[in-house]
Amino acid sequence: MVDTTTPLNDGAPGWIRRNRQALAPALFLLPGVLFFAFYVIFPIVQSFNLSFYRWDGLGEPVYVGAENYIELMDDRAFEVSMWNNLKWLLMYLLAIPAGLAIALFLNQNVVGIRLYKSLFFFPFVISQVVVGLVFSWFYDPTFGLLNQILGFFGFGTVNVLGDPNLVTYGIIVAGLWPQTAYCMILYLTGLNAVDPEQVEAARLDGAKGMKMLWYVIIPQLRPATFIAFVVTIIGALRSFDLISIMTNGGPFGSSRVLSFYMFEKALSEYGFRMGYGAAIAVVLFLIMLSFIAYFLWSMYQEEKGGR
Amino acid sequence: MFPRPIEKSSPAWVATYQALVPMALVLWLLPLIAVAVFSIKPDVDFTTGNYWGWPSAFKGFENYGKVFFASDMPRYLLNSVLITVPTVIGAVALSCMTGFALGVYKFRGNLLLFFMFVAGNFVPFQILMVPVRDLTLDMGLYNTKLGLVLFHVAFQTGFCTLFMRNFIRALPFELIEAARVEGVAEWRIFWFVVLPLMKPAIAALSVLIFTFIWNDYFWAVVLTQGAESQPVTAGITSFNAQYRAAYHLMSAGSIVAALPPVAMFFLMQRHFIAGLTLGAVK
Amino acid sequence: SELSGTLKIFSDMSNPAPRAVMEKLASDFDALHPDLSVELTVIDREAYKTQIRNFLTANAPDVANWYAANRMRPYVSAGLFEDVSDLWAEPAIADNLASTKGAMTLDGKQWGVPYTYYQWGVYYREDIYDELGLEEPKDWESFKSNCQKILDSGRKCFTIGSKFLWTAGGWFDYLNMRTNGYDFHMALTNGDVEWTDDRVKQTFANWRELIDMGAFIDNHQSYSWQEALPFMVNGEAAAYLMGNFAVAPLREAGLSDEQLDFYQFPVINPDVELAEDAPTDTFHIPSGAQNKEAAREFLRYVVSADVQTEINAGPALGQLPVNASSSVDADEMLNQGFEMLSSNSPGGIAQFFDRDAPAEMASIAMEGFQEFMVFPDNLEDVLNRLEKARQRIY
Amino acid sequence: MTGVTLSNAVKKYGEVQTIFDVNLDIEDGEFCVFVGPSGCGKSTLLRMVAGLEETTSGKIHIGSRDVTNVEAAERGVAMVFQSYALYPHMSVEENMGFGLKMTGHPKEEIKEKVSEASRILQLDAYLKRKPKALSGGQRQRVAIGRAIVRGPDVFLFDEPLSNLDAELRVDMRVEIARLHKEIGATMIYVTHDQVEAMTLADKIVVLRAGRVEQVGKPMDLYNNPDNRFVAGFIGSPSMNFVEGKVCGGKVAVDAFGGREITTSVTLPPEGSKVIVGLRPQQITVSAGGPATLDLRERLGAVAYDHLICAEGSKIIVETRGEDALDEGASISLDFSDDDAFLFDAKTEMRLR
Amino acid sequence: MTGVTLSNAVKKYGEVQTIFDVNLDIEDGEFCVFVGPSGCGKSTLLRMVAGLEETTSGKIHIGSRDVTNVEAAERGVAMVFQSYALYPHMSVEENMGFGLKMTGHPKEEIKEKVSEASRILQLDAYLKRKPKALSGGQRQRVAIGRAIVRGPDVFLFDEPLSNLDAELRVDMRVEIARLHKEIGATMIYVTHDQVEAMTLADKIVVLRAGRVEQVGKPMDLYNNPDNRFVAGFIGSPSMNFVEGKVCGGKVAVDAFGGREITTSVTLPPEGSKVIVGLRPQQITVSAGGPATLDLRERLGAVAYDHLICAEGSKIIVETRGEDALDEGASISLDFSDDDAFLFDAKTEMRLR
Ligand SMILES: Nc1ncnc2c1ncn2[C@@H]1O[C@H](COP(=O)(O)OP(=O)(O)OP(=O)(O)O)[C@@H](O)[C@H]1O
Ligand SMILES: Nc1ncnc2c1ncn2[C@@H]1O[C@H](COP(=O)(O)OP(=O)(O)OP(=O)(O)O)[C@@H](O)[C@H]1O
Ligand SMILES: [Mg+2]
Ligand SMILES: [Mg+2]
Repeated sequence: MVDTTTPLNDGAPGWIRRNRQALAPALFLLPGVLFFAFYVIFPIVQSFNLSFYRWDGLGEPVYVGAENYIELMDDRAFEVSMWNNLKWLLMYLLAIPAGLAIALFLNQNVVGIRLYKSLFFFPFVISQVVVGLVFSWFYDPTFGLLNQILGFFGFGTVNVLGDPNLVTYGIIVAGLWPQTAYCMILYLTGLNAVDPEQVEAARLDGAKGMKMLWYVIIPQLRPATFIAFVVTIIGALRSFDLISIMTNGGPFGSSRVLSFYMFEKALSEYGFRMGYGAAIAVVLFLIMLSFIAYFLWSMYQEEKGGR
Repeated sequence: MFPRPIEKSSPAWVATYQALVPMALVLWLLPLIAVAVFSIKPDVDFTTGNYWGWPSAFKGFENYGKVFFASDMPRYLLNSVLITVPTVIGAVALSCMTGFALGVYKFRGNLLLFFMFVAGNFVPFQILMVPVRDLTLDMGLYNTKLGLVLFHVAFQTGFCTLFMRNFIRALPFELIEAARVEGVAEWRIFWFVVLPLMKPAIAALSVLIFTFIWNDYFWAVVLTQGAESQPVTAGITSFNAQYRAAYHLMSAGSIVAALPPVAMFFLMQRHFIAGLTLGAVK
Repeated sequence: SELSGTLKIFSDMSNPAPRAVMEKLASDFDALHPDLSVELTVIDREAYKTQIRNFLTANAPDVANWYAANRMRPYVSAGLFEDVSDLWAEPAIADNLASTKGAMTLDGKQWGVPYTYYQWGVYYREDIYDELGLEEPKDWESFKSNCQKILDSGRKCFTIGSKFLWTAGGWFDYLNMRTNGYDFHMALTNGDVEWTDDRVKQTFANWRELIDMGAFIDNHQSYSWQEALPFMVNGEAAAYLMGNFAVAPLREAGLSDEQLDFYQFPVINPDVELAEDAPTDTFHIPSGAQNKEAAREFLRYVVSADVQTEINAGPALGQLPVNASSSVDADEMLNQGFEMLSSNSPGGIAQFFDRDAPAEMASIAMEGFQEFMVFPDNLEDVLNRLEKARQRIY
Repeated sequence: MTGVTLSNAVKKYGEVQTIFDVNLDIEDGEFCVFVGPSGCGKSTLLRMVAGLEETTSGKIHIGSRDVTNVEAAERGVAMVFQSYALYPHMSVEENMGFGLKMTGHPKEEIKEKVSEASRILQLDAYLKRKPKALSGGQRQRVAIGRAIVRGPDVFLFDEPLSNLDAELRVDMRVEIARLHKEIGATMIYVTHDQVEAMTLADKIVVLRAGRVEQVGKPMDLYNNPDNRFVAGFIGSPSMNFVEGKVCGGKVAVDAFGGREITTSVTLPPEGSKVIVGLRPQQITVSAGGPATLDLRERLGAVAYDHLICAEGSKIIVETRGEDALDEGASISLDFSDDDAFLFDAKTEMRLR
Repeated sequence: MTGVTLSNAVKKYGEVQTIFDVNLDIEDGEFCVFVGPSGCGKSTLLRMVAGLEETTSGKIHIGSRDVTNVEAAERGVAMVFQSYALYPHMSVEENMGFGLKMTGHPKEEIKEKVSEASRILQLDAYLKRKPKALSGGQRQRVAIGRAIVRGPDVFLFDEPLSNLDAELRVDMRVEIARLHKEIGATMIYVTHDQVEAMTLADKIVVLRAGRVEQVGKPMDLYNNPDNRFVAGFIGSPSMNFVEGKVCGGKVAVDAFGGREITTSVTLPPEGSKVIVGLRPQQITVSAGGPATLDLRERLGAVAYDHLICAEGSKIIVETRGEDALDEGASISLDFSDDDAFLFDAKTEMRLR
């Protein structure tokens, strides 16, 4: 559509006139693309580059080849972070069924249900900093509600955030709270779009309850599930705030994930190994890339059919 | 339509449901309610170990007073507003344009550009941390609200473009063709035809971006420092560092920090859901 | 000439009491110089540690807080701190601050001035000791036997909050300096000794005795040092190995002077001389400062005898003045501390683990300490890790 | 016996009543069509039979079973929806077999029944496709197949053809008629298209605003409508209505230049207004006269002449063959008195 | 002169060619209808005239102006879309005036033109409403109004009535015909409904698979189709086709029991196959014979008899009046030889 036949008379205004359709998108895109390229694309390239240097952020960077990556290979903290990221990825997905469950629960028409839906969405609106704070109180080994409840039932106390085996799960649960709310709202909007005639048809077909859900509703919620999946994966890989607030990576580094570890390495009090941090970021990016590729691929499949 | 509409069930079940929903809500929001209660407790409740019980006295005014008048909280809040509002405006404006261009025009590389935005948006933003920090430093925008705003605008443009472009795609293309046949210039089509139709998407995005930016902590820590430019998320952590173990004050501070996005969400709730339906869960 | 313009100060004195001191300092200085306006930015102490790098390179204030010794090396090497040897040449400073000059010296030059330092030691609940009939311990055995009695009474011996790691560094420092001495501490932090060295292991073995007794409160890895205070306030723990800055919040939380007392960390290995941790907090002039003249004047002001007396007084910082002509507040703790540092620390005075060791080593090591405190059985693994890091870092 | 009987069926949405006391007997094997203008309650009534809407009061029987409070799935009915309501994520085969699968039939049996239905509907070539890859007509057939497979006692159709284009609609109409012949089950069919109603029905139920206006065989309704509404609704193009006045035992029609209609029906009192209905096919036109030929729509074999009468009323006349009357020509029209339908002007009831 | 001329117009989407060398002359003031089955390229062709699709090769003239590479905005055409494409956020008035406003016309003038258009279309009462608050027919009228207001040389309609229900469609059809009479502008109208094509067109263009099959006046196409496709497409119900064989200068038709058709057209060689076309109206049936009456669809005045001939071919016959033939009865059919259309079996071209 862009390349039209060459015009005969080459007057400038005429040219603009004739190519308005081609120029218009360029002009509309220009500011956005420039901004994005400058602040996102270019830095990604830079990060890749930086991961081959040793640099403390103050002096001159020194090229060290793949040294950073080699060091990553037997960095125990890195390994722990990777495993934790994996835990995040898997556990965080629980937000999807949980969100669906709540959405189904709330998908009714009773007085005030709109308000309820909004209130259920609340955790998502609140800063993770606050969420982290709240949950660290909840987990507090001495006065935390969790232990009070456990105590009430006669169990001993658990120090969720102090136990290297539990800490990651503890933080993930805190993260699941807002994420579930997010998935819930996605599913609520998805449920709005469910074709009522199909539900009725299925009802006539004798599908009920779980069968209806599984065979008819969930397939129709595919778009919502897809978005929920994407945002959840991204959320899981980006997890930073909660860890920073709740444990600061501890105890002794057992709740670190890659994103936190790279922050620690690159910018925190005892860090400033920019190149090493960049190398961690690159690894994280490569992991994410597989999801991005999947996402783009499925989008491409859809687009092929479109206009 | 699913599950079966409750009004078709027996009245007893309807009543049960109506009772169940608020109960579930209380359970769901328990952590928040706890914070709210914390924030009006007197400090003696914490020294005497009355963490989860009924407040022994109402000290809401004192606690919130302290947050507002004896700390940098108001300043942080103002910073947050000054960071969030321009970001929302900037990101939404940019993405309306990019979304329009990508959604309406056919040209070579359209999908490629679009995918660039999408991919960039899903990038773990930590990978940007070091270079962006350096960029910001080099431009002399370190520790300025502007530096934060510029970056947020750029980064959020990815997500917003995805959202806007899909939304515009879902609009009937005939509207644009009709306008073209009527002799309307492209930018006028954008302004008079497409923009008004994007209102729900703009509203939804604004709320979403507002919450994202308001709650951003990572970049606040990376790109700013100190009360003169840090937003409230960073503010609350330093506030908390100051009042560590003063749970009532921390709670009050948290509530204050959480309030604006909550208010924003409530104000725009109707549009938010509508826009989300169209944009994200097409 | 009269000072003019603005003086930008970045400070990490974010706890309530120090914050008040800093604010007063700024406003007093401001009042002193009518044409000069002082702008103070107080940043959260933990956050400050990461942010200093950014503002030193980008957005330098005229005066900034930091710490002495190795902790300032990266900025000195990068040329981010102004050489203030000229100030140290002035008699007012040269004479009165001689004792801290070493801590401020790197590569033969001075890079800032101290404004306070404080002793570390064991702060304890005198009333509990009295109740159990305990004495301040002088040696390792009585230290442990006291502890046992405390434990028997249903309390913990020590509170600690190791979430931010450095508190564990304090314990290590003391155990290590009492086991192996000050020179060993310096060698270790300078990377000259292997972490798998038997002497290091001995330190940990001593530490382990306490851990195995259950001397420390549970779940300390979840608390910051402030969050660990209530255990002592509530009498659930009897003592706290901490810097003197802990006194203010303890008092504020309701402990009276009768309830609170201090003793020097006892002897473990009689063959080594006593040495103490006494971290020095400092002011520096970033090399990118705009108003260096005013900054220098501020530094002079801060270390002047009267100001030192005032800001280190009990109700203010409650710490030790660096100026020899200042007077130490009549406070019981301060006096004891001053006494200890000036007369009972023949081995030497260390800054602190994380100030003497390079940052990266400090972070890995302190993380290891924390792990050891929770899982003493992991010691082998921890030490191997530290050794590997040592080989890489130095 | 699997007829359907509605007795005093009433439907209210909250305060709003949309179905008023409907009594209806549909025989076993009968093809019953509900017609009526949009919003008259056709779908609602059908959905009440299906069990998708609650019946506010009254009773519904299928066969001899009272199903008023029985769940949709258990009524033994199958329904074909206007939008087809095919499950987009299932293949044609799975779509058709879904009902049986849900009720726990063995795979073998499902396969058999599906292939039987697909044979009847000529869907064999498409069994593996998803609905998206089918044309409108094929989708419609799958929807019907889904109903057939379950072997229900009663088939319900809600405007099943309205999403198809004109040509396909004709084909599918014939197909449904054949299907009914072949299966012989009771069918209830909702449409607002009177051609469908006429061609398919054994029995037509004309609804208006939630009330039954008339029930009968198609040609009975055509030839013998009870009231103006039914007369106007059945027949295409629709009946022309003009005003008349009782005048000396006859009906005088102004629109036709005062022409008087002789009739044997019981007329209202002298001077009362009546409505005269005339089907477009039953009027003949000739050149010269008080009416004007406004527009002629030629469809090949027939043409529709839009006339404007002297006093302004509009009349449509169906003409055959190639008349040479030009648009704008003056015209007179004629009809046989026996063909005129007379209705009371107030009640709109047929005068008999 | 504002007719539209297409010369060798070609459209390719990438490799796929959808319009093949179309040559077409539409006179000033003519009402030209593009018909053809779905996907044949009607919309594409129309959009090429509108400038919404690029013309891959060939030329398009509007009046004497070559507009092939002129933007849609500058072609002086107005288009009415199937979906109406009304701006949902503007009132009826604003919708209609939008084009003028954007091209900088003074307010006064816009107002005048809008009120003129709204008068013609009887939209005065709705000027302040948003499209959402209008019925389908009203929306359609607004869409037309929007086109009228700009006073374009050429009106383009893309299936403007297909979203309306049958009844409204008839009304709007008449309205568009009136409008054309009143305005007199050139109009190009796309539909796949042959009734619309027949009733509205001055000139019908029958398209198949991107090629023009025949161009002509409606009744010319009906009476004199060039090929089997056109014959089958024009006329409702469609023409019946059966196979015949040339046999001694006549055409023998098996389906009709070997009946021979005498014809004056040039027949292909003896023994060749031909296709015989017969319109449903031109066949008569009587009891007894080789065919069976499979199904009778009664529409009131007419009925469609679906017959199955001896050798299996299906024939539809339109009957009038109330014949007493039952479904399933044996039947014989008859027609006049002159009414039979003959086509070559291979090329499907009309034999003349
Ligand atoms: N859920 C509802 N609540 C209130 N009124 C309703 C509801 N559903 C339908 N109605 C009303 O009931 C009446 C009958 O609706 P119904 O759908 O049965 O009409 P219909 O004859 O099928 O029309 P159509 O030909 O347009 O499908 C309408 O006036 C409609 O407004
Ligand atoms: N963007 C496109 N890319 C490729 N092929 C296309 C595109 N648009 C249309 N076509 C093809 O061009 C042909 C003609 O399409 P067009 O829309 O003109 O048909 P139509 O006659 O208007 O059909 P309908 O009656 O269904 O509207 C179709 O086969 C269609 O698949
Ligand atoms: Mg209906
Ligand atoms: Mg089309």
